[in-house]
Amino acid sequence: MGDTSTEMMTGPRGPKKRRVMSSNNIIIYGTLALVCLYYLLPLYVMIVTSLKGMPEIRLGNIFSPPVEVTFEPWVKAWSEACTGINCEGLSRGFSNSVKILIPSVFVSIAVASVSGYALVNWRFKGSETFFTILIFGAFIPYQVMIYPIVIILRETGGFIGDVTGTDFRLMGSIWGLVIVHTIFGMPILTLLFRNYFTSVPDELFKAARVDGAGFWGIYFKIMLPMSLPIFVVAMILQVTGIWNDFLFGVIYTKPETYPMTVQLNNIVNSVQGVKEYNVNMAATLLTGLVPLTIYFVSGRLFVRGIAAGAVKG
Amino acid sequence: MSSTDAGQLDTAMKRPPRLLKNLAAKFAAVPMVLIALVIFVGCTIWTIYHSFTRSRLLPAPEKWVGLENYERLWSESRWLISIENLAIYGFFSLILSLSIGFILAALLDRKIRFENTIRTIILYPFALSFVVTGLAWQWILNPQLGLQNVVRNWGWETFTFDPLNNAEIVIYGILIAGIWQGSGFVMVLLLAGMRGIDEDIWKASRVEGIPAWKTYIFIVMPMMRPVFVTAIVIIASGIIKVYDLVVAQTSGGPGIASEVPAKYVIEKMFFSQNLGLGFAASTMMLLSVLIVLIPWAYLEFGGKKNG
Amino acid sequence: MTDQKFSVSVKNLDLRFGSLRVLKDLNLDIHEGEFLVLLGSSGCGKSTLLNCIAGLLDITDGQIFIKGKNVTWAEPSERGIGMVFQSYALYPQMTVEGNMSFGLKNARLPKAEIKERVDRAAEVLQIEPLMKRKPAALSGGQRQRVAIGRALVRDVDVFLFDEPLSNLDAKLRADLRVELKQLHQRIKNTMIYVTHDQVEAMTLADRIAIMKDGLIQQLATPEEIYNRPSNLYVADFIGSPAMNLFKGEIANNTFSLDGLSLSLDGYDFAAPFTGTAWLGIRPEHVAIGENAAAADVQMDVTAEVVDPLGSDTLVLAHVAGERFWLRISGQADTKQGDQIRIGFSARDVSLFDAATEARL
Amino acid sequence: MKKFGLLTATTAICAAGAVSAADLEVTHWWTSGGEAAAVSEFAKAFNEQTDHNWVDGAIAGSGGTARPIIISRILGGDPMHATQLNHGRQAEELVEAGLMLDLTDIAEAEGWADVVNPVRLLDACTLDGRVYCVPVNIHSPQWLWLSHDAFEKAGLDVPSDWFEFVDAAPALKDAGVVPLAMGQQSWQTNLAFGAIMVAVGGTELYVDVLTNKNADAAASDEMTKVFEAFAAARLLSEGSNVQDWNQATNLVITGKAGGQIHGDWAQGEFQVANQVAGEDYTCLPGLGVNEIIATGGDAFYFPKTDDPEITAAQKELASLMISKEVQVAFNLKKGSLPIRGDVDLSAANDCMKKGLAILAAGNVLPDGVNAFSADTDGQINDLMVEFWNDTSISVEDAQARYVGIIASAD
Repeated sequence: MGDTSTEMMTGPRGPKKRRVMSSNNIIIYGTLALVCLYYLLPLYVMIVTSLKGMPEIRLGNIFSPPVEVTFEPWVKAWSEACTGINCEGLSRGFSNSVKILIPSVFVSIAVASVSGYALVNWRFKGSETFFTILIFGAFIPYQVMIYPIVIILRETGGFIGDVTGTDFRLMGSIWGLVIVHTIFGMPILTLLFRNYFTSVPDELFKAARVDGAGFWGIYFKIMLPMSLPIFVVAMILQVTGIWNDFLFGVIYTKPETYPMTVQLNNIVNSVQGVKEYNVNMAATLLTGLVPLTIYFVSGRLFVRGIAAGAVKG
Repeated sequence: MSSTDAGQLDTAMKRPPRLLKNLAAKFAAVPMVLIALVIFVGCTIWTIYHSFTRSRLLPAPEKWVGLENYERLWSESRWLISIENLAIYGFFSLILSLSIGFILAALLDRKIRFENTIRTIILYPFALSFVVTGLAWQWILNPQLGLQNVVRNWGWETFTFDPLNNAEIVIYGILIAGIWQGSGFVMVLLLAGMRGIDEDIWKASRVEGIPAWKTYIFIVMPMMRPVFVTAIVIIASGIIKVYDLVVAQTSGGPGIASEVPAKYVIEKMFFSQNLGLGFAASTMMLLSVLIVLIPWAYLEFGGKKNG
Repeated sequence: MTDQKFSVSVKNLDLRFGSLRVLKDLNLDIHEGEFLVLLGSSGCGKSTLLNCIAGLLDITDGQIFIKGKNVTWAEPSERGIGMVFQSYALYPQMTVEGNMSFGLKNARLPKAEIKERVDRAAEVLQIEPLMKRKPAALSGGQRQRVAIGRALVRDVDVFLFDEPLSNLDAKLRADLRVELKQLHQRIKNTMIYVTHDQVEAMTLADRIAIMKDGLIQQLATPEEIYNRPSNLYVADFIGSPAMNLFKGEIANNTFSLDGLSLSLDGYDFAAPFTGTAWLGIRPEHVAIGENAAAADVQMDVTAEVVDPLGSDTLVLAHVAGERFWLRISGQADTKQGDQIRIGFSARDVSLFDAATEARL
Repeated sequence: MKKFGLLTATTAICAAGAVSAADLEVTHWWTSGGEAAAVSEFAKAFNEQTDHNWVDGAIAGSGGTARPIIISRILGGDPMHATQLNHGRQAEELVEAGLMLDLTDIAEAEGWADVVNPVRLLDACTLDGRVYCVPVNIHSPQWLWLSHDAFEKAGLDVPSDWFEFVDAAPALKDAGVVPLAMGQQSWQTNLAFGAIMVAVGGTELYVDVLTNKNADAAASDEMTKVFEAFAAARLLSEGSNVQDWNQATNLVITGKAGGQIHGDWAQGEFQVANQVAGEDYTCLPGLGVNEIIATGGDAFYFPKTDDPEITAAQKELASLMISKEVQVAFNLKKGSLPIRGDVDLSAANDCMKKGLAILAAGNVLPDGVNAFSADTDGQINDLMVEFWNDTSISVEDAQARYVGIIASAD
């Protein structure tokens, strides 16, 4: 009896003490620190290298910070590096990339979201089959489709041109490129939107129908405002994908509308004597700036959007 | 005539044919149907057909040669090496992406500090193109300039780490970069899935005294099946298509040690100007995808049709 | 045509999902201003039927009339219905006002009229202070009021309720139930109400349709259903605790089971019957103590479990080897192990053919 | 698009022959230092001497990146107006499909057949008697480039042929110099193989195997010697971890490598680095063993358009490219030989003059590229790069596979 009462007096009382340096925490934060190192290393190397001069690169250690910081490589990558006979650097392609990016992102997301919505809420015979085919399409290497798509674009563009009596062509115009980005964005985006719309309660859709809203009414007034998180996810994925695209940008456009990645490829792949690693790294970072900024700024939304939508099979 | 009759007649006349019902919905699905049928099915058939022809620089549907391209394909050591590399890369990429992604997600799920920062750090490589990834890692793994050189300068003279220049392990060098780029997205997917799991599961496992790692592996993981499916689709589609990364890092070298099927296809089509052979190789790739995908698609979507 | 006097008529309705037949040749006529409850356990097809009436599901065969008009192929919004859902189904990004006026805007009503109707509904439901809020800022009860308001403003003849109170806690559910009843008494529209809760069904309904396996088992007033269940399923389904049932033989107008023998003189047979049958007696129809003296059969049972509910107390005992629930006054001081004198009469029991399970 | 339509209409009204400016889009993959300098000579001449405009469509990354783009654009009915392609069999199909502009009229008017030397280059542009491309330069792959610095470091004289080079290799290694620089791209290994074949196997064998596709010759003992020499050479390149040819060249320029087997276009890189032939580096055609060179080269094709304005401009560009001044300016920068024998190349350096002398003497080989399809070339490339990098493959195996490819070559 005496023991018990002593224990009652001296035993644990009040809030449990938390040890900041518990072995568990050391393991968790230790692991995460190592992981972060692995993920940051290449970025660090790229940044450090892009700020060094060539002699320093040749002698030095790639991990050491620059002894003499120079922004020359950045200037060169942006406005001086040559592609063939044009020596305007990446700047030449930047506005083209933006011009390609905006309609492509917009159209591809619009088509995929409407398709996902139709797949979930307006099923028709065989709709799941079409969806399965789309998913299958995610596995086809893009390059295999280049020629057939060229032919399809040529014929469709020509047909539209004939019908409308104009010079309209899809090949070599930005619209051909928009279509191509829409096609190749379809599988993953439709999967995302379909999964997201599945998680929207069916009753909401029914209520809207009773309220007299039709296909587009429900899409624009009910679904769209509810789906911001998943639109953010889709937007991030598409901005990244389309901005980084080289192949389609170069095949389905013309030199005057070549995106930035074409210049990047030219800078990185054409060696003027010695590989100018610093310029390459600066060019790479400059090209990656847009998607990187988007990730750093809206990364939180991205994760929230995925949590909201992509988790259901 | 009673109003009921009128009503009946009214609707009877308006009876919408099945095909015209929900016209807007059908109209909206046209792009999807077109893309699925014309592009993915149509182009696949086009590709398969041309794999039986002697198409060189241009598609030549009239030059039928039967299985010739396939015989040639399977006799080429480069194709066999490509397949082997894809199998190694695919296996490890899938396993490592999923397990690294899962472990990182579990660590971040432990309500740690700086979660946002760490998550951003792990995710940012996904924003970069493969060309960039390949280039950065090519450089870090370059024996004269990169890691090996640095470690040797520290005094460990015999340290050797040159995966990109050693034909035996070059594919693992590519794997390092591939994982670096892709595991962040997997981590985010899985983290999202983890957060979607009922908190009560955690309460239950705490009450029962199950260690956290066991809860993750035996309880949480099976509950996340749909997320894993999504993640696997995304990883696997990336694996099949791996091309840019190899080109940027090694161009298939040393020798032909790091060749992959997508690269084989592209180079046969555009370098060797042998479209037929390239199409045969891509048909083989499609076939292997189908073999994996069809049973899965059937299980995943086939059963839910009535839902 | 006889359809006209009915507010809603369902004729020979069939619904199949693939090979699965969910609704089977179903017929249902609902009177003007009637409050009809579709009651059944989950999976019986009650919500499905409601969705068919609403036009949210395409039917396989049959016809649906609303106000005498054939609406079988009409869009949901063209049918003159309002609908309230279990999960409220409020549009999350719209304010309460926006939610309530959405349907009217789709119908392109003049602004003034929309405002007038919304205000009126808000007044009726006492949600005026909430009009500018978003659904996320509302409690469950408030949300459901808004959902009802959204149906009200449509100014339609028929309201459809799909388990509207199931997501609410017990107290709110009881409150809102009363409000719904008052609402119906005030506006006198036809209401079709789906629920699995028999208390809701009994208290709200003018008539109840009990469904099972896509068929209506019985369509009658709550009293009728309670007192004269048309078959064994209904008898067992309605009442809590359920009716006590015994399987025995009927011969010479007497039901007998080992040790138990009841003369059926007071029972209102549809037709004379001899053979195996179920006898059912509700716990609350069992006479206790002194009252038992007047009953047709009497016996003593031992209280095995005593469940005091406050207002009354449930006692579990065994009769003829079967579990037997009886309801006694909450004031009675009965303990486990006590002997209780019970009795019941033929006029209080229900009898069902053991083969067809239909009421005798 | 609309602009072009309007232009056409205007032209039609203003009567034929009226000159108006057109933008000509020219695709090529000449993006390295010397190459870019050379191609800008074309652009400069075109912009200055005509009213038209050169729109540069450079795509780095050699033919593999550029070719799908070129073909897609042509197939898609939206072609560029001129494009680089290696002449010979690569473009055959495009010509056969009627997608390329027929240049026969200007070729005849300007007498290309008389000025192009060797005339075989024009033959490669000719199909069924019609001319479809403009050869712009002569490239010969069989050169050995040697760094004076490297041999100085090892205390050796600069070798005068391949065999001396092989003998000097151990000393170079001891001096910390990689004897032989070799880029990883497969065509570079194949090029080296061809060069060794000329040096070790001799002209006859080269022609027999590569031009006549004689599988027996490919299986002969002489060929085994070639393979053995090649197998020995692969040991000399250990430690040259570079991808691109000009990175390899750069190793020679900086004295980090003793030599490189590469085509005469390497010359452009030495020039950009301000190196002087004979002082800083030495070039040995035919690896110094067999002073003979193969004559391949680049050519420009002009995809057909239905716009007469463009067609006229295309022909102007074609005749400009083959004109004397432009040939000189271009080839001096490119480090290649001009395709006409009637130009003054006094400005040429040591190496170029060596090449010109061989050319004038008629010591030329047909180039393998002209005889094989790109497909066969690709197969040989694959074999060579695999053999070069995997020392576990024996000479016998490699030769057997080589014979198989030659036997089924097309």
